[in-house]
Amino acid sequence: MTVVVRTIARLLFPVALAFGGYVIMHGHLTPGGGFQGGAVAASALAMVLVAFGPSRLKDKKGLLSALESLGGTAFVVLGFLGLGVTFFANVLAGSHGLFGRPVPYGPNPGDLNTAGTLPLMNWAVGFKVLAGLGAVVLLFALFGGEDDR
Amino acid sequence: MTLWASLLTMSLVMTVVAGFLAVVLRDLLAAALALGAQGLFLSLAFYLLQAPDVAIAQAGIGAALTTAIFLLAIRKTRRKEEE
Amino acid sequence: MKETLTLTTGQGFWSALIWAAAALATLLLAGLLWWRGRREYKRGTEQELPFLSGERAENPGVGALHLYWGLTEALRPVLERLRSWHSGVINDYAGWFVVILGIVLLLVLV
Amino acid sequence: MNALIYAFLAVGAVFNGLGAVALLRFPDVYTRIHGATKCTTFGSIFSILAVVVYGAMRGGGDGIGMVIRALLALVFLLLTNPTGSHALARAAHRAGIKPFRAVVDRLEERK
Amino acid sequence: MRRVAQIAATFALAFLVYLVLTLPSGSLGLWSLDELLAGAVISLLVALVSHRLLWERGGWRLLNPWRWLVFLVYLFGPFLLAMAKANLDVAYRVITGRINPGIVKFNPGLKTDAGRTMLANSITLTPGTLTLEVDEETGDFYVHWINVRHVDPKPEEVCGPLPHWAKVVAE
Amino acid sequence: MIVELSFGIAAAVLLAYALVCAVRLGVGPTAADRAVALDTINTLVVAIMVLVGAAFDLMIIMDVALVYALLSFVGTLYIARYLEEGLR
Amino acid sequence: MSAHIPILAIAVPLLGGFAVPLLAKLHKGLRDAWALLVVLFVGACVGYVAVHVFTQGLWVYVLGARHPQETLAPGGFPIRIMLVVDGMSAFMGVIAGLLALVAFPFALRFLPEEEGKSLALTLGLLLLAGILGMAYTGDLFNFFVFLEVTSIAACALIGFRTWTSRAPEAAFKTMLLYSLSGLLFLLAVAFLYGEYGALNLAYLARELRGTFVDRLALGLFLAALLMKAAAAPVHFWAPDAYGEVPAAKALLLVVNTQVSLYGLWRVLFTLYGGLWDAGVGWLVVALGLLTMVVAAFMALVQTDLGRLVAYGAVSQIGYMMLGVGVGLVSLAGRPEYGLVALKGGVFHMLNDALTVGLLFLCVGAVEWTKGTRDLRELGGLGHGLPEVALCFLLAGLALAGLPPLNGFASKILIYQGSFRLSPILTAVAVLASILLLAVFARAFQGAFLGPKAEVPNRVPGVFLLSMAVLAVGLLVLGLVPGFFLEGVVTPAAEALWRGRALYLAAVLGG
Amino acid sequence: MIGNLPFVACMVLIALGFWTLLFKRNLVKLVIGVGLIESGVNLFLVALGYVRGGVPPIYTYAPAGAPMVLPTPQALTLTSIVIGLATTALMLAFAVVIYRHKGTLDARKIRELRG
Amino acid sequence: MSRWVMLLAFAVAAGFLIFGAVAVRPFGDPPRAEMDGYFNRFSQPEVAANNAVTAIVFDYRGYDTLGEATVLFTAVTGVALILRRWRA
Repeated sequence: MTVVVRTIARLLFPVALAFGGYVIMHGHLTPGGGFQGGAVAASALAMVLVAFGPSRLKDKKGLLSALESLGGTAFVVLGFLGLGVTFFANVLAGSHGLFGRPVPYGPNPGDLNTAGTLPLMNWAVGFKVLAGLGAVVLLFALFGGEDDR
Repeated sequence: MTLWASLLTMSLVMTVVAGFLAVVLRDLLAAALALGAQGLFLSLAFYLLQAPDVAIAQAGIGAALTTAIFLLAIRKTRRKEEE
Repeated sequence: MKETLTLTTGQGFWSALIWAAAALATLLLAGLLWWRGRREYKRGTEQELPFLSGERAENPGVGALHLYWGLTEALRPVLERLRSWHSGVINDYAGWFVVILGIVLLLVLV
Repeated sequence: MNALIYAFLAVGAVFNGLGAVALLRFPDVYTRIHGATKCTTFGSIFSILAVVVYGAMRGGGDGIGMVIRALLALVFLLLTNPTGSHALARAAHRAGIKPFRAVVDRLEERK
Repeated sequence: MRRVAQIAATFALAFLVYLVLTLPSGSLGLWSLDELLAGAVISLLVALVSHRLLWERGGWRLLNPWRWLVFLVYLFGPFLLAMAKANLDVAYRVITGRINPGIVKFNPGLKTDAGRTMLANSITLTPGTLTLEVDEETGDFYVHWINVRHVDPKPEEVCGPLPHWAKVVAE
Repeated sequence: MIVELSFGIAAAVLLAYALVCAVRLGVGPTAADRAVALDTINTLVVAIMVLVGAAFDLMIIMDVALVYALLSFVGTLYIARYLEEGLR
Repeated sequence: MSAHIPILAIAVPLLGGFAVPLLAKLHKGLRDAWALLVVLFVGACVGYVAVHVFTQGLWVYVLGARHPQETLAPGGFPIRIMLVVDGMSAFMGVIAGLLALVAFPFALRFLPEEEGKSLALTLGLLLLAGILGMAYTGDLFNFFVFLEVTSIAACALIGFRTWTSRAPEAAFKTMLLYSLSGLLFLLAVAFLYGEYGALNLAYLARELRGTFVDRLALGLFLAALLMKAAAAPVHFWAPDAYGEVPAAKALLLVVNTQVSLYGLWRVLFTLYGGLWDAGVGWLVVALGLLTMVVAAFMALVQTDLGRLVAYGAVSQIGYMMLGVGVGLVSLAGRPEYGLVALKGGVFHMLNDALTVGLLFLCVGAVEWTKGTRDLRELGGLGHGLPEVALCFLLAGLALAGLPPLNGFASKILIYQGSFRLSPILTAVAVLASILLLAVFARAFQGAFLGPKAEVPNRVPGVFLLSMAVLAVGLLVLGLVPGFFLEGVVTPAAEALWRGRALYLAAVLGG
Repeated sequence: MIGNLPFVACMVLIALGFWTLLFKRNLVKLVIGVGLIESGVNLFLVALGYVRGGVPPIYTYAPAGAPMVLPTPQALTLTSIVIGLATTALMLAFAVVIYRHKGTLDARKIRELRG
Repeated sequence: MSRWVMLLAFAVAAGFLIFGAVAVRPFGDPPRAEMDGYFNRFSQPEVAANNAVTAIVFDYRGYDTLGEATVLFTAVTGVALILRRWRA
């Protein structure tokens, strides 16, 4: 790819990652959430892959798989968090602690510090989707290598 | 309301048409492009059906990732469908 | 105890232990008869050797693939039809699925 | 203000239509990219500007959010659209598609 | 040290995007404290991941606010004008079908990645031209020109004052 | 009200243009033509999404347009990458 | 803590699966120990659940509610996902846990130590979790999700041997058909959701009215689950898949098929039990007969040992379908023979799991020692591998339904039950059994008898241990069938036969 | 006003996918067919959840008093979309490996396992 | 299997599906929505999330999401398994 594409990709990569972070972070307030934000970030990864070639990310495969395992484990552990009540119980909602502010009923401008375990789960799933989909694209791109064409 | 209905109808028709193209085109690259267009109009239909969450997911996955995976797979195999 | 060891089938019952005892008794009987026979009968004579179409076979034994040659030959039409179903073409498999879907829908809805 | 919105919308619709017609009428890939990219980018800018004006008129958190998102979409379009077209045109040339009735082809000569 | 500066600059970019997206949100001025904290954490993560890629080919001079101002002036002045002209040009050619295409080569003399990118994208969006290839070593631009007047044109003939603006903004 | 309606009408018009572009997607002699058509449709749909968001008077659903504007680029890049590797 | 056992049985293998790649980076032995530990834990959990359910009745667990038994929202309808474990579910869980306990030690030794081993162990754990999730859930969409988990994990395992050209082919075909079946299942769920606005199985079962859309959904459910369970004219993926998957993982694949069959029973008996329809029962019976006959005929002409055993396994599906189908046909009047056949069908699930599992382990051992499974090249292994030969003989005879092995115990119940419905059914089933006996005599003769063959490497002790467990199970189930019939099978069969009202009452109250 | 047209469109998409599965021979085309069925089912679910004149089920800056569309199908569809992507990726991986072995993607030639 | 049988079965199945789509319920007019009504009304007070879809995805039906994350993980593991280095 030419210098034009590379420069734009360089510029858009952090922008897309930040946008993905926004989509994940505001999953409980605006449309979006872990999957969508993770998909956006994974697309940013795919953009780097196509603009700079797969060899650029070759050594990141182990990192991605580890990140994915960590995301999955974190999600299950968040489920275990509710085990005092029931599995997947949202123990943090309305507890006035982390993400624990109560919300009045009805339309409102939205408050980030609400929704209990939901933002944490969003982040776990977001990392997982980012790592998983990025790993899929990377594996496809790396399969066969350069020499077999 | 009528306007909304016509928008929805058009996007649905486009979805079906793009899907039809994805089926009938013999060039696999073109078929993958048509599938991308189908995902795009599907996303628009979700958007019109007031499902922005699903529309974002479909846009992110259908526009970028599915196209990417399909194209990478076609590149690793062959482009034309055999007769 | 009877419920533990037997199956009641509505028309009768089946107990493996009774069957095993019966089988054991039969085996004992057979062994007894065999034991009472003459050991050296046929031993060391020509009758011991396998005899195939006038030739003395050196290494007798029927391969697994030819074990039911007659049966498979008799069933050839059926088997050919069945093999042609398992054609290995994925479209045919999907087609069978659609056929089953159609049959089930016709059965359920009409 | 409403008149401005209508004007923007009309301009956007006209130029987008021009792009679509150009896509159909031009004879080869490169000229099609010319027409489609320029016209749809320009037309979409005006369509989006209409929304920006509307959102600014409306005010409130809602309206500001609308303005922000429309402007961001505009920025993204301006960044990505010409780049994508450039990548496609280059790829088409590399794939061996000859320009229609070209008087000169310096890129071919380079190879 | 250089690394820290890279991270800081990337952080600023990501944080800017985040802040713009969450603009009307709250109590602490325009933003609420939660948003600022979350944005800072996210931007830090993004910066750690992407700073190396972003600043790989330099480009520090783009951080000068004066250049941004010039860029905005350029965007809403000559660029918009050229774009409008481009569209009228396309309209003319769509209706009449009068084209005389060709691929020409010229060298605007730009050195940096940012300048070349900006010029290439501007060329693509302005009348009758479409960037096909940018040579990385020499800086030659290969442009598909819909109405070829010279076989070996000067930069000014193809794209008017755009290279000059690109030089001012990016170099 | 009438303003929202005009947004909707503009969106419908743009969608009709997308239909026109789909013709090129269907008939385009080379794959590059189809790719151009897809790129054009992408741009149009981003505009449509923004316009429809304004017509519904809902700010939050415009995020979709942002995502699409950002990500259609990736798809286009992949198509270009594949095209340039040759028509084998 | 013991209140959460059912969800732990599903969540812990998931956690284990997620953690395996991380642990594999640390140390290989740690990874193996972890996998074994997880499987042991799961076995303990399913055992506990089964004992609890068989002695004290249904176990409902609502996920995310303020109390595990709070099934209904204010207003009297269920909103959350819940696990509902009745006799049949617990029975399936026991089968899955048992086979996993046997399969994993075998797999640790059997899989080649390379890049893929950690991934294959991960997939095995996830497949186990998916099977248990399907067995325990009380929610239709959740069932679909775990159906897809099992589909994808199973197909990835089928494609494990990528260096051969056959495995990817089998995996692609299986994956295509599996995803088709999953999508049709989802479509059926969508139809039901559109009609009643709910996804809970018990709630839908209460509300179903038998309209056109309900029956359309029934048809879609039937087609999807019959495909996943490898019933006759859509069983084509099964021999490919069973034949190509690494032998240790074939056990889990067998349970996967059975749990799809369980899903079919759940849909037919619990969800649509209120709208009894003899036609569907006859369809299940007919397809069961077709399955057993077709698979037995096809097994007769196979030259690959793995594929032969695979066809044998498919034919056993037919017996289960026959037994339960007879129960389904006679569900309206609930005569005694219906229950007998139903018990036979359910009992045959357990027997089939053990028997086919043992056969696949034997095939794996043969492949381990000789490196091939082609009957034309095998022969005379009985001298070098007497234990394997004995196990193969036992399992083959059990599969053909010879007394006093376990296969006979369940088949006689099926025969007796179906005889009362129509003697033709019994005749066909007996014919298929005879064919299977011929098939396994041939396979045994081809692989183990004949002139003495070289045995390049010994069979490891772990293999023999796993096989011994299953062989002893075969004998015990055959010799004292009444004990298991009363203790394990009857509660499961009763859960299908009369348990619908209990199921609905446990979820919806009153 | 438009009746059940969206539902019919979904079914047409599903039928298109089945058509592909039955009569197209290329493995990648078969994967495209599965994708079409997938999108048809997703669209069906979302269309089932629409309420006339509804707004998205999100309270942030929601207009007061408007009815909200049903949220459950949207949640289900999210799950279903990701599952579809996973399935597609896995099937394409198999197709690539099959091509590596056999040098063809024609379903009629990939029939080593038969009989 | 003959092409005509397939065509017939395809026609039957597609016909029933389209008929079912017409019969399912009027578009935009759900007859029974107790569960969704509950979610729309009570997800905000109970879960404290403004977005009801996210509330359902991660709280009311969080178990589904766990399964779905498992599907993704399984697929990635599978792709890594299939596309791993060749042994021979």
